[in-house]
Amino acid sequence: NGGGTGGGEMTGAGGACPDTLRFADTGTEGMEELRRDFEEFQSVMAEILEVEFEFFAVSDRTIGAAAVDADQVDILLAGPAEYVAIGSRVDINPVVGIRRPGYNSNIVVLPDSDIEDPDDLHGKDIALKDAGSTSGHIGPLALIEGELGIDPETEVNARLLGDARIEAFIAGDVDAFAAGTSDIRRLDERYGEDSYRMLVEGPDLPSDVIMTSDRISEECNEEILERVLDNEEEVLDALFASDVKYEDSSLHSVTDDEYDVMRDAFRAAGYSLEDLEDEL
Amino acid sequence: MIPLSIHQVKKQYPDGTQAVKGVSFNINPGEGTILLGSNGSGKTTLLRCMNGLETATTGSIYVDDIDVVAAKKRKDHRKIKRVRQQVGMVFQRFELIGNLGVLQNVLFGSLGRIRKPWEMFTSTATKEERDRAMECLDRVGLSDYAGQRARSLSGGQQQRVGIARMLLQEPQIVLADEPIASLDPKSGREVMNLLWEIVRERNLTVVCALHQLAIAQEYGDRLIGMRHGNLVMDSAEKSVSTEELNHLYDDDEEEEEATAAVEAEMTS
Amino acid sequence: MIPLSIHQVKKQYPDGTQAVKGVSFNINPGEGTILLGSNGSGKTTLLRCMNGLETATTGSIYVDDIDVVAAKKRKDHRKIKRVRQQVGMVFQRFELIGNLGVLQNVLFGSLGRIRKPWEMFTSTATKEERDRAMECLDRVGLSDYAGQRARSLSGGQQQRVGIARMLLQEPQIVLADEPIASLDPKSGREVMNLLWEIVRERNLTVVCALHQLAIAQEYGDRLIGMRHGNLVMDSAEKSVSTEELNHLYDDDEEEEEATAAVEAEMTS
Amino acid sequence: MISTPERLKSKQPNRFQMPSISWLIVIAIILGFFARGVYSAEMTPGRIIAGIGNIGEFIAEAVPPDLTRFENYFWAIVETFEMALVGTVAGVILSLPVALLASDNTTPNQVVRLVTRNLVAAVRTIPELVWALIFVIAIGLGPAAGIFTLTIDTIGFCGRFFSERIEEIPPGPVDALRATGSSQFGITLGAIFPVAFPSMVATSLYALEKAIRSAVILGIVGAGGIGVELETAMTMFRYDEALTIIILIWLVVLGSEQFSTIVRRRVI
Amino acid sequence: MISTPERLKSKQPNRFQMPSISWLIVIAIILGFFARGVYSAEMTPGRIIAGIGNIGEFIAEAVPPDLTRFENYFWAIVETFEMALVGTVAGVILSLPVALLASDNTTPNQVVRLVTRNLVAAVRTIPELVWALIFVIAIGLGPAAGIFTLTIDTIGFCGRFFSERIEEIPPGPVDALRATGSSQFGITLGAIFPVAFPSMVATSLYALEKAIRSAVILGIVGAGGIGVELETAMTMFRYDEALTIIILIWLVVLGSEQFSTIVRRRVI
Ligand SMILES: Nc1ncnc2c1ncn2[C@@H]1O[C@H](COP(=O)(O)OP(=O)(O)OP(=O)(O)O)[C@@H](O)[C@H]1O
Ligand SMILES: Nc1ncnc2c1ncn2[C@@H]1O[C@H](COP(=O)(O)OP(=O)(O)OP(=O)(O)O)[C@@H](O)[C@H]1O
Ligand SMILES: [Mg+2]
Ligand SMILES: [Mg+2]
Repeated sequence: NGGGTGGGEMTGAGGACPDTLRFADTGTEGMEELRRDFEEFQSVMAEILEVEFEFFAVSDRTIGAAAVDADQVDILLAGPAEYVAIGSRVDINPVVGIRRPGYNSNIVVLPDSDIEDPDDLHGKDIALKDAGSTSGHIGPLALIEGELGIDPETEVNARLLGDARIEAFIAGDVDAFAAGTSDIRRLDERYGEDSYRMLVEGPDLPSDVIMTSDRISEECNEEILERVLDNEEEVLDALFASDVKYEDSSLHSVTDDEYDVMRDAFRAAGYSLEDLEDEL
Repeated sequence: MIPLSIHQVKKQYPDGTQAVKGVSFNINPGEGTILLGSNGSGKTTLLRCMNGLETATTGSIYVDDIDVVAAKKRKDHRKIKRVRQQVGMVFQRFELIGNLGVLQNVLFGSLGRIRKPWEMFTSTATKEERDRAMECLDRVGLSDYAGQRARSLSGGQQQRVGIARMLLQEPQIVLADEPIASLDPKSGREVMNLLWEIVRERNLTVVCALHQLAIAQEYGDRLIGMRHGNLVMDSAEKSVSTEELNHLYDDDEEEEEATAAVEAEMTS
Repeated sequence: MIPLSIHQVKKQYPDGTQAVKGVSFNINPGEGTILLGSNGSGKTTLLRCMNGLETATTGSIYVDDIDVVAAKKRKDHRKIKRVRQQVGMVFQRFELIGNLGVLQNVLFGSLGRIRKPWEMFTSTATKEERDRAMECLDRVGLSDYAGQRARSLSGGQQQRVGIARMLLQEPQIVLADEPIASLDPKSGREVMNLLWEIVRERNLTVVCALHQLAIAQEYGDRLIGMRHGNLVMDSAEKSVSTEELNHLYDDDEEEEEATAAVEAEMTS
Repeated sequence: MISTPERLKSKQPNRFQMPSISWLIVIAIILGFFARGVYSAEMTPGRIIAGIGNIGEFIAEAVPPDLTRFENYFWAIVETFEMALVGTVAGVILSLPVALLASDNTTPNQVVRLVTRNLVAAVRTIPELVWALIFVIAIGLGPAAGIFTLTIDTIGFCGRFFSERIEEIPPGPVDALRATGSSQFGITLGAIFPVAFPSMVATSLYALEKAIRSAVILGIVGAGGIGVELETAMTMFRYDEALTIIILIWLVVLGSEQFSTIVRRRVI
Repeated sequence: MISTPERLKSKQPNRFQMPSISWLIVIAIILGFFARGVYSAEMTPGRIIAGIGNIGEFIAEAVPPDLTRFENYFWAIVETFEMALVGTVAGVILSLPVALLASDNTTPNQVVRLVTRNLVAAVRTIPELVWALIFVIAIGLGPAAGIFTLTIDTIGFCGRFFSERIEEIPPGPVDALRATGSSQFGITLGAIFPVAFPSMVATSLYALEKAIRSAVILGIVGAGGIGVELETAMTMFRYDEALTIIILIWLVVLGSEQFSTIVRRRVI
């Protein structure tokens, strides 16, 4: 393997794909579950696609994009914000969407907070996750600007707190917390459902996506989509084994326009991806 | 005014070297004692045992009424400190703090005496202490070098800074390990005069390891000779002729063993 | 077989100390020369200038046909190395690598000679080199200590390891800085005998700084005296009496200035 | 003085000493790990050569640096520097006593030493993130939590390196002060710190640099700073902005190195 | 020998030396930053005391450690150790020549020194993430990229610390080997490395420890390892699992410290 063709002879998936597919999971939402548990996913994919399925669990989207760019990786699993971000610099094609029911961003406050109405958020501290996270950064900022009509850059104090966000919220160090689905789940598990009050519930976010590098042929993409959908149950079980967040998910064929809302969100959050595309 | 009494001291280094093999003697106040012996005969080791820098393996060393060996073994730091405050030492290899100033190095001599820790530094020592240190430096002829860094002095000059440091300590007992080895003949005599002057003046006890036989004979009130870790000569027991002195350095194994045996009998 | 010629050498240290103030002399092969002078008179500095460990501020020092001072200033490492290979040095403070073995320290003497770098270590040196090193150790009486760590030797023993190291180098010129200061009288004489023996045997040039006047007079083919960085006495120019020798250490400023002036005239 | 090789040969240390069984086992295990590590990397020269071409493109993207947000970055780095300075200074001060307790030659006893060492190791092992969380929980978001985290970090680092340096201090000067009957405090201030000082300065300034570089932690505790900016630039693929930030940090790092060099020059 | 205070007083160094204007300015600026940093922290004792109670809860969650996934963790740490070992060993080996080029007393010339130092500083400044990126671009995802990143990391760290230690080596032994006409290589192997060795061992083992602790980078490039496990446990608030991992890492750290101590004992 290494830099070069994209994987050797075309013997995979009934002759449509290279005999080796190099797959990376970019840690769709930080690192959600133990990487080791992706082994099942790896073997399922290898089996249904009839390829050598080389697998890397990568915990950083920058690295994932660079690896595709440098022809070190053929196929990638990422979240919606990452798909858009990576797509802005590298030529990739979306293949399979993984819809996660209830995957959205919310804004919550402490139960006894005097913030009663979204308008009260003016001038308040809001805890976010880390830069580029779908449900913990881009999603909420879009929510604040789009739904609430508040300028996230000037009218609220958005703080990227990374791993300290939940502790900081519970300790009352911030006024509100932009919590993704999994953050809500964590709040429930750790502090109980009474520990927060839902202020704004955001719309569902686009699907996670399995995408391929531009070097993978159209036929191969089609073959992958077909075979994965045919074995939906198996693939979903394997994904669920890797991460509970894939509970109750479903698979579907995905197109690029599904992510236009994400692009708007980036723009709303103050990151114009066109700049990047222009530069490239 | 403090007597020094050494009884059956042995010292074995961790690597097994028997550096001192059972040495006993008493030294009375005011008695300028000179320790002779060939290289490696155990002089430095014996001196270091006397103020507890090394722990003698067996035996006892009484300074005043404290047994240094026992105190070391019991880790009785208070007692050891008390002994050391009364015992000044000049080191064979000077052991200055090279990157500090000369006056600062001399001032360290009073470390055992001062009670207020900040008084240890050149810039914060009391006026009296600084003046005293300057006087000590002057006594060894180095007052011109007070502000220089110790490392930049010549070998002999460093040796003399070490002596000044000991002088500032104003000890009751002086252990000097080849204090004049690196000194020129005139300075060497001046330092010996100085040492013996304070011995007489304050009735101190001095043990001085030396290799210069002429100086030893001229100054020594008492000469003690070591060979291979044994005490083989003591002018307090039997006066020593120049010939015998020269004999001390002959490397004659059998004879030495014999002498050691006799000596062991004598002191036991 | 190599002559040594020093012309108007001055050395000022970065801190402004004028350690050598313009010294000139020539030494012929086979001439055992002894350098005298009080502490701080510049002996060590002058010796260190001769093999380029210090760069003389002005003047020239010819070893064979290479000017060390010029080579140092031009950073001509090849020439300096060539000089150093022919010049062996014994240091006042021994300068052993304390945590290495004694034999290893001696073996370092051949560093300038060996061409294959791995031959520098005790365990990988050639058999001949090891045997030679053992012989050198034996010549200074330390063959029993070959396997010990240098740090654990007594002062005088370390001094002798330094001498053995120089012996292994088999130099054409020997610079010895107080090589017998820490040695007992018998070893001191043995070392002096050894040095003079190789001087005669191989017709070497030796410059040896010393403080022992008796030894200086006994061994020195030529005596050179320094005071305050000036050459004030040279037995090649005018024979030296014992009285004059003792006079060398008198600290009489005016007189010294006068002598220096005369001296300057003489050598210029 | 003619060598008798047979006699010497028996004294010559062996070329190789067979390491003990336990050492052999340890070495074998480590080699095993190493081999498996190399194997896992699947490094082939071809792979490496093929890859190098790819890098150019990446670099082209970062150059020239984007200076539009320079002012923001500049103030962010000033802010970071301030917090890092406070955290590091506090950490260095706390590390001094910790290092003294943890060092072989200054600890009051071996139990204290062991406990301190293991605690320092534990402090290092607990990830920064955990410390940050602890401080956020305890005192809330903000610079204070960040500063405390950096302080703890510094203790883990400096505590170990100070201690290791202290253990390397040559025993001579320490003995010299000990011999004056000084308290441990006096010895520490007089002979331990001055000797270890250059190294401690370097270590401390490295700790400061480390704090600035790892200032992401300040972002996590809501104190802002340059770390967040860099991370954001990287995740958003703004390599040219990232380069600007890296250059800024590099300047700070160089400044701290320069400062280190100047301070050390004055004291080494 | 009666002191004349007036004469001495003029030679006594001043208590304080006024630092130069530029130093005063530098100090003032640094103090300013420090003050602003302290001010920004808004630390009040009340805040700190109030917070301490909160921590108990957090700790209670982590204790007792959850051992259910112990086996996974154990293999993850073995894997991490292997990769860290390879990366660190390579880094240490490369750091040796780098450090020699970067050190005042071993560099061939000042330009080389400056360039090397600044390069090493740059290597450190460029974040791990960027290095990982570069290696992923060049050779693809997987352990190799992680190992290279760790190697680079080690060079940034060891390059600096080795160099700083080399600059602290006392010049004596180095001069002694230089005087034999040895090549720079011989001097390095004979007098630089043996003296710096204990410190280098400690630094290298710290680098290994650092590599294991910061092994998150291995996760970033898809090589797995313990770093990912720890981060996952933390993000998932599984503090009891995190504690298990931390304890495992701690054991490795202690092991490496123990190893360091043993090796150093044998050579210091
Ligand atoms: N590195 C240095 N920096 C500054 N001054 C120095 C340095 N080395 C020596 N000196 C000074 O230069 C003068 C000559 O020193 P040198 O070591 O040459 O004397 P010496 O004749 O060898 O004395 P000794 O007999 O005591 O060894 C002394 O005054 C000394 O203080
Ligand atoms: N730290 C040590 N470890 C092991 N052996 C040592 C140590 N110090 C000294 N020795 C050995 O002990 C013996 C006596 O050494 P000591 O230093 O007491 O001799 P000395 O009489 O002072 O000699 P010198 O006149 O050369 O200074 C020597 O054989 C020496 O090698
Ligand atoms: Mg001795
Ligand atoms: Mg000298």
